[in-house]
Amino acid sequence: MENPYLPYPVRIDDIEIATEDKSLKTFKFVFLDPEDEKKFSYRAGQFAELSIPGVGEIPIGIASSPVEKGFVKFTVFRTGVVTSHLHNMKVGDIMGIRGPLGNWYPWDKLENKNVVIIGGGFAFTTLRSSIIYMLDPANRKKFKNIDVVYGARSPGMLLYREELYEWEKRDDIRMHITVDGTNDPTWKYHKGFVPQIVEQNAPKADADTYAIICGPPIMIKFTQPALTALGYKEHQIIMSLENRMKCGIGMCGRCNIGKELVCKDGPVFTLAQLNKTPKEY
Amino acid sequence: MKFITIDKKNWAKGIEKSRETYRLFGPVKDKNGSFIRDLENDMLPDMSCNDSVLSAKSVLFPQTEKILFTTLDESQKDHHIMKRVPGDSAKRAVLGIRPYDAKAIQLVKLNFDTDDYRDPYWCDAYEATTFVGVGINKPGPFDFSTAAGTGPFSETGLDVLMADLDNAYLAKVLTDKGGAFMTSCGFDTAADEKESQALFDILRKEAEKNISSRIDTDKLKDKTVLELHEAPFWDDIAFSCINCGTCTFVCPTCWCFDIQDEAKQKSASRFRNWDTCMSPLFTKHATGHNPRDSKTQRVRQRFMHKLKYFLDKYDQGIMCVGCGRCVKSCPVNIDIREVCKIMNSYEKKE
Amino acid sequence: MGNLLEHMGIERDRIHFSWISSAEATKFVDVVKEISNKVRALGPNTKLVKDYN
Amino acid sequence: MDTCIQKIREIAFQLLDKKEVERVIGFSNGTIPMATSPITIASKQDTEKLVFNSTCGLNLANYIRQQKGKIAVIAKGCDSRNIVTHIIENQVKRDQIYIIGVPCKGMINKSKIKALFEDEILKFTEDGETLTVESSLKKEKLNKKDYLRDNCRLCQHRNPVIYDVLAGEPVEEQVLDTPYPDVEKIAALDADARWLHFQELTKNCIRCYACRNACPLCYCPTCFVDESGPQWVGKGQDKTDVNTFHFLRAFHCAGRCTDCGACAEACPMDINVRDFTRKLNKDAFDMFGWEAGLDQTKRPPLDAYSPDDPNDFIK
Repeated sequence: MENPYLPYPVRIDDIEIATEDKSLKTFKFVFLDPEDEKKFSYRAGQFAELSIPGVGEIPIGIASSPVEKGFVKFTVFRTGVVTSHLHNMKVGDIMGIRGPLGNWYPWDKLENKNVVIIGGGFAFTTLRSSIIYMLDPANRKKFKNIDVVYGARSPGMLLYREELYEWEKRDDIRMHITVDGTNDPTWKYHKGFVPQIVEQNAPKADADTYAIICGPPIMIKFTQPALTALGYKEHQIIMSLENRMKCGIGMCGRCNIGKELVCKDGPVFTLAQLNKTPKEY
Repeated sequence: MKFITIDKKNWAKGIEKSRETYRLFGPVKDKNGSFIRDLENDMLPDMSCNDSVLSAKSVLFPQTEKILFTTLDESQKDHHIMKRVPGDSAKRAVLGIRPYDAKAIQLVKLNFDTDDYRDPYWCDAYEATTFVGVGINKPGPFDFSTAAGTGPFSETGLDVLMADLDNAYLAKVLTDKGGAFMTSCGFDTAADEKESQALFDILRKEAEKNISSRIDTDKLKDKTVLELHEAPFWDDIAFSCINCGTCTFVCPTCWCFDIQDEAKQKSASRFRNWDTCMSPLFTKHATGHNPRDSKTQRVRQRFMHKLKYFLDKYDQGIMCVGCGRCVKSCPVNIDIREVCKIMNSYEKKE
Repeated sequence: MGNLLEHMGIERDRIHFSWISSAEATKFVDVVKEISNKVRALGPNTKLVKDYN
Repeated sequence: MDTCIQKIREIAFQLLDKKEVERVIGFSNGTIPMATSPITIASKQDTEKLVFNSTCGLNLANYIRQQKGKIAVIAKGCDSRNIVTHIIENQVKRDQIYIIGVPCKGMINKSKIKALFEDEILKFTEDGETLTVESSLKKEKLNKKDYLRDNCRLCQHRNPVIYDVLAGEPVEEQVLDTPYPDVEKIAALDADARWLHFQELTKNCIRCYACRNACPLCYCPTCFVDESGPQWVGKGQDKTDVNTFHFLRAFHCAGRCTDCGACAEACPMDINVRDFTRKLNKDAFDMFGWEAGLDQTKRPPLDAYSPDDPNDFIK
């Protein structure tokens, strides 16, 4: 078996500023060895450790989709030592990626179901991965209705804006884009916080509808009651958590919630599972 | 099953001989107690020592271990591509390891050697190591190993178990690895199997009789995680805690670690260091949010992990072998035996 | 600080404190020269240097 | 000190009974011989749990920060000096703390006693100046005076310097001609020998940070060793990193340390961390005539500028 601590070498192929305040950048990586890309076979919802030699590693959700070949993409918020260093790196620089890690959204279970995707702020990365995956011509027929509620502080803080507006034009996905507030008179989408938009626009739950949530703790906290009000049961609410991680493979011990390790048993849990664990996230 | 008698007069010579094949580790006396150390040159293990201050876990899991390295010099072809530090797969033997420390290594193995991932550093070291234990004839007052699923003459995780018979050691060879080590020492005086086993049984019973300290864990399984987690006693248990890492570092079953990078000039290395759930940094997010921000939460994590999460996850008992080191070393005398008693006997009031 | 390091066995001349205003360029040069000379005289430091392997 | 515990319990009982304080912080009996554990008590029935003897070597000033409401704390001489330091450094307000002062005749050096025995100690009792210690192999009667901790042996402030009530008669203060013999002994060595002394001292350090966490002075929200941006000190067992932690921590205590000995008491590896701090205490005394925690109105010398500073680098 291979060394799970050894990252695959990658080259930065492209860097894109993702938000107007420049606190987020999207990095496109290409594997130095094409064989490594095959080994790095992932599902939407998984994460990986971005590894900068001499600086450190950070766990980041994979923003590209399994149906996109030839590269992997990550959108990174500048906050700590490693992310700050990464933000200063240039196209062509060599670093490492370790993964894919963790579980994924339960795609088998979601087949032939309505899926409601709810995201806020920076946490839209694995949700982008999921939407691209579901909209892929080979996959779209596997799912019934797709609704997306995505909100950010302001229009310029929305991730993947071009794609959002493209999806908006399609008829096989219902987009509910929202911002907390904006002075832009031409803004034609929603204004308001995500929980409120969910309550007003998300479909009511039936046995065939599942909600996937990824966002800051405060958004998750207030979105849960909105979903419950719409009739979602705790097994129909699927959430992606983040905790401080180091190894990403369930060994270093810090990311646990009860006996579950967020890095290995998660990051995706149903509310039913989370309700049985201590809320240490 | 094979028993070998080793005259103590031949002990040193045999151990020296084994160095041709093995790198040796064992207890060495220092100013404040014994430590399991790399036995360099002609150092001999101190087999008579009381318990070592730290457990034997460091033989497989050093407090600081370099795992990967690379060069940052862009004129080099493979710059920024990390490589594994060449492993030391040479055979090694730990002499005089206590049976509960050997059992602890089996518990730690559940973490490092899983169906999904194999930690190559720990596992390679494990496979290269022969564990030569010595039974504890007179367990100390803090030893509650029998109640923690092991004991002074437990064979779990050992390749050889020796009994100290004043002038001689009686060695019970438990595995092929153990047999190979004995051969490399030239120890080959076979002892009568039936008599030897009878002697081991007597020693074990005598030793176990000496153990007066115990814990009860029978009711932990039936309680829910949340019931214990939300119980009201944690603030009182945690009050005196100063949140140092002593209990976790002296513990033979604590395996948590941190990964840190260091760079000097053009070379970069990745290390892993022991980490401790007692430190706020252990779980602090880069955003500043900390799921276990308070001392009480961290103390609760330690005991819940050892006495409940581990038990539920692996169904192999608690994550404690009853060595008593944390009881002895804790600067404020937080006693896992007391905490276990409180947890085990806790009944949620409706 | 200097006293403590000296107490630990680090040569006193390896540590220096000075109060130099941003306007005192010549003083800065003089102080740096003085320290460099002192440290050069001591030779390479072997204490508090990380083993890096 | 046997009698003072009755007094302590009475005071604590009254304070809780009259609701003058919400909690009392003191020591309770440990679960093993020679161990006591800090405890907080909110009900007057629990005051029976309080004990005070010569194994109470930790510093309770470490437990009084960020407590809600008014609390009472039991304070030896050194603890009281750290309370003073806390007041100066705005960590507590004087009127939030009810100080039950205990004149102290010194705490025992547990390692030194343990070293007398080959096996574990089973029983420890104390009667005035006599300690009775028993293992499975032997029983020793010891004179407490011979087994005091080094900092207690050299203590010149056994009586609390600040208190609301005293739980015993003041004890006679020691007057020492040479208050820093340990520092002088190291200073007499040549540079390489001093270096070796400190290398040997920290050799077994496991960086558990018990010394730092037992110290009432070490209350920084993020300690410099835990800071990651920038990272001042490596986190591994490299001896330079280990030493850097120790001498920088000591330096952060310069002019603030009361030599309470909690750091050395807490160390699971028996490292006399005081070898670092004592040098700074001596310097603070020699240069500024300063001993920490004696006066609520004066800031520590490294915290204040004085035109007659004895150091010559400001020139």
